Formats: sequence, C-alpha cells, structure tokens
Amino acid sequence: MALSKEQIAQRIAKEVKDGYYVNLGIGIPTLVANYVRDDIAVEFQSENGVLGMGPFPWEGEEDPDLINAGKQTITTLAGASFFDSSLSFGMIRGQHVDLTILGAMEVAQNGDIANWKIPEKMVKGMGGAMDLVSSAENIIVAMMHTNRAGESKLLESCSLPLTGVGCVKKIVTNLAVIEITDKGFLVLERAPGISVKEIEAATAGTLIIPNEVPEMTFS
Amino acid sequence: MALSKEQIAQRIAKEVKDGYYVNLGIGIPTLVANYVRDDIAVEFQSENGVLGMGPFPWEGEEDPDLINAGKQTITTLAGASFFDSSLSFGMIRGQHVDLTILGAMEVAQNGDIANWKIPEKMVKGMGGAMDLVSSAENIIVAMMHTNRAGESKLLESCSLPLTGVGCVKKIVTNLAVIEITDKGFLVLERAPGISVKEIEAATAGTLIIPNEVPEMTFS
Amino acid sequence: MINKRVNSIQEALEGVQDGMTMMFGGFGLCGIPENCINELVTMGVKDLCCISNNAGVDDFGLGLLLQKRQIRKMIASYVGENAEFERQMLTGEMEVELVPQGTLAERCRSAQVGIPAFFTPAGYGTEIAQGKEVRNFNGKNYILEEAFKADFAFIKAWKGDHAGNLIFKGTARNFNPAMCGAATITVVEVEELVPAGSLDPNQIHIPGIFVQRIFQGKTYEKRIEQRTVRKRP
Amino acid sequence: MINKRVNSIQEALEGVQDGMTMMFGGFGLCGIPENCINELVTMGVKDLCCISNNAGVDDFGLGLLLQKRQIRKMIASYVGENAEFERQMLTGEMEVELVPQGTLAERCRSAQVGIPAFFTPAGYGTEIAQGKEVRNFNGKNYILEEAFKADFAFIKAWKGDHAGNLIFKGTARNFNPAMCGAATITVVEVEELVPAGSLDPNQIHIPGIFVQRIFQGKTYEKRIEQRTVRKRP
Repeated sequence: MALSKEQIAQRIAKEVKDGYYVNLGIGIPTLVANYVRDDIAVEFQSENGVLGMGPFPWEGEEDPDLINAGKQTITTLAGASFFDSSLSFGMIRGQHVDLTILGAMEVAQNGDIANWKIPEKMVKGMGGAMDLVSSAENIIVAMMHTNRAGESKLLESCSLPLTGVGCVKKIVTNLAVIEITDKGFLVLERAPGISVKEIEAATAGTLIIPNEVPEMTFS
Repeated sequence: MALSKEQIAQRIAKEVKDGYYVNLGIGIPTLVANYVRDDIAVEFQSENGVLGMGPFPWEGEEDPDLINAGKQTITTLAGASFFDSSLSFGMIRGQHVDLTILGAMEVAQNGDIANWKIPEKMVKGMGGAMDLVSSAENIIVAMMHTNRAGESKLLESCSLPLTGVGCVKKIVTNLAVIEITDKGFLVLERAPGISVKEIEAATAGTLIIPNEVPEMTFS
Repeated sequence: MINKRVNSIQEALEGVQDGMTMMFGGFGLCGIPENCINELVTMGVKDLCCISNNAGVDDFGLGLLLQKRQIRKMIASYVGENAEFERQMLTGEMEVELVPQGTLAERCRSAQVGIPAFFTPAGYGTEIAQGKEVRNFNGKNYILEEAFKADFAFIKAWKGDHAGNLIFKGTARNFNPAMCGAATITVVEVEELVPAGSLDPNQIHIPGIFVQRIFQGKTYEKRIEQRTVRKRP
Repeated sequence: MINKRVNSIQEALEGVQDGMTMMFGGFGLCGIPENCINELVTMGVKDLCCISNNAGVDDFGLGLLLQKRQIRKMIASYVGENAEFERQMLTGEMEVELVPQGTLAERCRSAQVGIPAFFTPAGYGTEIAQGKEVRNFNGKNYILEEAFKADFAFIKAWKGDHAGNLIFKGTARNFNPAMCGAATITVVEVEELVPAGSLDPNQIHIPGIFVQRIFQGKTYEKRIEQRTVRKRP
C-alpha cells in the first residue's frame, strides 16, 4: 500500500545520521523530527534563526517570539542558540548543515527541482528554498509520487519554474525511495505491497530498475 | 612656533563635532581624545572591536581582554559595546563612522595618502588603514609637516606605495591647517608665530595661500 | 554617549515621505515593528517600496499597509499568507520582486557593512538569475547580487538603551539586525528602553552606531500565526 | 545535542599536517589560542600557511612558530611588533601576503558563510589591487576579493559549552567569530567549558554548528603588549 505522509517521514528519518545538523522544510519534512531515533545526536536548524529546536510547546506555554520557519510555535533544547537571518543563511550557504529535507512540486531526473511557483496561478515565493537547494550537499525530497491530477511529479525535465538545478540526490515518495543518477531515477526501495509496475506507471521520467527492489523498512 | 604633537591633537579636537563617532589612529591621533570638549557627545571606535572607549585604566585595573587598536589597555564608558572584526569593519566600510583621524608618511595634493610601507626598509603592514581611508567620508591627517630628514611630507604626488587614493580632506601639521582642494593644498590656518613663508618653505606640493591666513586657535 | 532617544513615534518617523524605500524587520509576524507600521498607516504615506521577508497577513503587519494601497512595490522572499497581497500582485496593482531569503538577508547586511555586491549560489539556473552576472568559483556557479538601498529601516528589538544598543529576543531577531544601518535612517522600537550603561557591553547584538532613532513601543500584540502545541498529558 | 568536546589537546589537533593552511584568532596578543599555538610548536609541524591579523611578538603567540621556522607563508594585516618576522620577510625565508584588516576579516567571514567573493573599496588604487578585478558601483571603485580556504581554524573563546556554542569576552572577540567554520576543522579552546544548556541561547556569539572540536585550555598567560595606565591620583 502507498505510504501515508507520516510513513514517508518515518522512512526519511532513517537517513538522518548521528551528528547531523538538519534543516526541515514545511509539510512532510516537519514530521521527520518525530521519527528520528533517540539514541543519536541530531540538531534541527530553522532558517528564521534557531538551532536546537525541540517539540511544540505545551498548551499555554507558546511564546510569540519563538517560532520555526513554518511560523509554528516551538521550544528549544539544551544547547540551542538564536541568531539572525544573515548568519542563519551563512550556515546554509556555508554548507554547515548536513542534511536538507524539503517538499517539491516537480523533480527532474537530472536533479532539478521546482517548488515555488505556478505561473499565473500560485506565487507564494521561494522563501529559503533556493538558498537551501543551491547550497546543500545532501538534499532529500519528500513528496507524493503524483499530483492531485494523478500526474507524475518525477519528470524527464521540470515544466515549472526551477528552484534549483541538479541538486536533488534522493526522493522519498509514497511509492518508492529513488536516487538521482546520471542515467535517471534509480529505484532503491518500494513501499510495502507496491509493485515495480505501479511505480513505473506513476513515473514520467526515465526509471532504472535493478533486478531486486526490496521493500522499505522503517526502523 | 611650530606645534607640539599635543597641540596638533588639540587643534584637531576642534574638528570633532557633537554626535560624531570617531576612529583614532595610532600616534598623534590617539591624543585627540584628551582634548575633545566635554560638553559634546562623542564616541570613539577602535577597529579591533569596541565602541565607547574611555580613558586608560587605573594602575592595577588593566584587563588583557580589553585593548585598543594600538594594543594599549583601555576602559569603556556607559553605552559601550563589543563586536567582532567583521562587524567593526562593517561600521567603517558602511560609513557609519563620522570622522577618521590618522597619521601619514606622505600626503599628495590630490588627497592620496601613503602610510604603510617603505619598500625594502619598513614593512609593518597596513592594518586597518586601507579600509579606513577608502571608506571614510571625512578624513583628517595628523602629522609633522616634514620628515626627519627635513623633507616635506606634503607632496605633488606620493613617492611611497599608496594607502588610498584621493581620500584625504584635511591635514593638520605642526605648521598649518590645510585643506585638499582641486587646485592644491589650501592653507586655512597657520601655527601661532609661523609665517606663510615658513609654510611655503616646508611644502613641496602646490600651495594655495589666501590673502588672510589666520593663526590657529585651540578652543 | 550619543543619545538616540526620541520622545514620540512622530519624531521617530520624521522625514518619511511618499515614494520612499523602507526596510521592515520581522519573519512572518514575529519581531515586526508594530508601532511603526501602525503609524505609517495613520500617516497615509503612499507609493512605498517595502523590503521585508514577508508581507504580513491581511489584517496585521504589512498587510495593514496593503489594505490601504500604500505599497507600490514589495521586495520579499515569501508572501503566501496574504490573500490581498496575492490579489494585488496578480492584477498588477502592486509590483513584486521575489528574492531568495538568504539573498534578501545578505543584501541587507551588505548595505549595512558597505559591500556593494557579492556572489551567492542561490537562484543560479533559475529565473532569479536572469540578467545577473554568473561566475564560476572552484567548479560551482554563483550569481552576483547587489546591496539594497533604502531610506528608512524599521526595526523591532527587545531591549535597547539610549545609546541605541540593541538586544533581540529568540527568533524575533531574524532580519532585524542585518537591516540596522542598511538604510539612511534606522528607526528602532523596543519593548524596554533603558539608560546607557544598563546593558552588558559584551552582550549587545547591534551597537548603537547603526541606529539613528530609538523609542519604547506602546503596546505589542505579538500575534501568533500558527499556534501549534502539544496537549498536556 | 551534538557533542563537540574532545578530551585532550592532542585529540583537538588530530589531523594537523605539514603544509596546511591555518587560521588563528586574535588581535595582537589579545584573544589568541595560546594552548593550540604551544601544541603546534611541540608537534613541530612545518611549512604552514598562517592566516592571522598579526604574527605575535618574538617570544609569544605566533612568534613561537616563527622562531622554529614552522611558517612558510604568513597572511596578515599588520606585523610590526615582531623583529624575527621582519628578518625572515626581508631575507625571503618566509613569504608574506599583507591584506587590509577589514578585507582579512571579511574574507574569513565569507568562507564561513559560503560567499566565494565580494567587492570592497579597501586597497583600490594601491598595490593591493594589482591583478584584482576593479568595478564601479554608484560612482565608487571597488576591488573583488575572494574567500579564504583553510584546513584548520584555531579559536580562543571565553566560555563554551559541549555543543560548541561560544561566548567571547571584550576585545578578545576580534577575529575569532569570523574564523569559526571558515576552515574544514574549527578547533576552539575556552577558559571555561560548561555543559550544554548552561549558556543563554539568546546570548551565544557563535553557534556550535561552526565548531568541530572544543576543549578547556590549561593555562592562559594573556600577555599585555602595551600596558598603558593612568596613575592613581
């Protein structure tokens, strides 16, 4: 069966390693924090100026001066720090953040990503996404395999205005874990109960399918 | 009589206005702080990272973590702040400092200044001088009119490697107060008892001498 | 000590005129100069070019200036929380320049510290790079971005002293520090204004040299955009 | 919390090799990483390229590395306090690159924040500008300067926690913050090392993400270069 958003987050959490500083985008990526093993040391960075983010506050303990990039009220953990936007993007641009997880509207098989604009329809702006994707060494896209119209979001080339070029390394969707390679989308894992054929049917770009495509595990 | 170094500093202190942030170079400029009127508000910036410098500490109260750009132990006044070198030169480059007073080995009549290097003889480095002279809107040079060999330090053009081009606005020497103009060194004031002829004799660049050159006053 | 304290918000905003370019600190509704924005609405100045990471929400923050059509051009990184904004943008009533968030911050900081231009990788290969110089350093492509220029910067700090020294709180810091001194006149409103000498010189986030005017704000609503909590067990 | 604490200075300097490029915080003898410098002397690594505002004095700070001829190239803004330095420079034993102080700081900061190059007015029209691109912005001339690259940065902070968060003291801050994260490995020695959570998150000068290794220094001489005092009345 195709994964829920929570399961996508859970699968991505396995990519988070001990000692990583991680930037989580809005949406599915935010959920990843809930599934990271608690026996490893990880710090979450939010580009509005905090490192060492903790869980949401208890009811009644919200502080309007303490939010994340999604404008949600948050808390901090021991060892946290606050800083200004300039230094925050210094961390990102300077490649001090080890892993960036963000959503996308389209990903191309060369690693291009589009997630900020649908011309004449939706123009919310790129926020920090262009800085993140142009800087990060290690980018994972978390998204549904297809859009609401049922069309593949994994394409030969993006049709929407780009956020960044050749930057995505890995994609985790509700159907598969996919690596970007020189030759196309390499299928690493499939969702439990999802066949390779179903993945092929849902993908517009070039798929590379090894002889064995194991089912995902979540821990 | 030609001014002492203290008197040069005292004359320059008159150029310091209410509300000025001032950067003082090493040598004569450092002495200027002693003569600034105490009924005006002035803050001294030192490029190693302090704003709101006070007098030297009382004996026994020296703090090795609290020095000025000349590596001298200092104190701070109410309203002082510490910051890093990057922000410190941000203040300078961003033209937030109102007045820069520094020494020179040579000044040319077009405002060029040389004060950091004598090829093959003395190479101490420019420190912050190149940043200061390239950024400041308002630069006063404090120096003796002639060097130890008796040669003019006010020249048609500098012979030593430059620190900055066309940046000096005013010079106060032991003989005169001089403004840099399109046509040459304009003599604004002369030291008490010093004749215009003595200034002419000590100057190698083009001098412009108004009909009246008043004697300096110091308060 | 050079005194930056002004006695009223009117004095703080003296010189504000139609057509000016203005920076506003804040991220979402967090750390925005609420008092200054309200006063700009009262003054009714128009044709403003506003530089701010976001454009507020329909009835708070810069949204208030939008409602009154006081903004001619908006320079921002993310404007997704504001329906009136989207309407004015799509109809062309308002000009919009979208800038990557890190580039926005660095263009402010560059204005503050006298750097006219810098290279950044953000936006390379996208429409943001159109018309901009591209250069390769060590195998990676970057685009050249220039410092902003602004007439006024409106800043919200937590504490400030009469010398203009500032301390920010939590993530309300965000764009505020980099905008101080990035405009001809920097106006700061604080929750608590104290005499010079009250703040630890070692813990000043922004020294007073970057500030022209400072005053204590009257009230702060500090509206929360996304109240997200854990239920108590 | 990601732990940056190492148990010994040997562990802190693991990986140091001949020929490396190293940054050193400090201004004069103020805020220099005394313990790291002493250990580099003990290790005897050579052919070093050192980036530091100054070169110490003959018998303290980087002067100790100079004495042992461990430095191949020095990048600094001011080196006037060191006779052995001047000797090695004038005889050509050591290569020297002099950089305006603000440019030095900004080239470090640029490496820290991933900006490959920026324009600055410092040095325009002087020999510093030779071979560098000149460009006019708004009627003023600037030169293009590139970010430094270094293998190690050696930093001295006042307080630090196990997460690598740093607080500096007074003017001992100077070049230290901009060098954190400007090298592949940033090693910090502090006067006081405390558990994560002991420092106010709002008052951290440099967040731990810019630091790879931190340890408490053994002793600090903190030599004063120019002891200048007022006589008590």
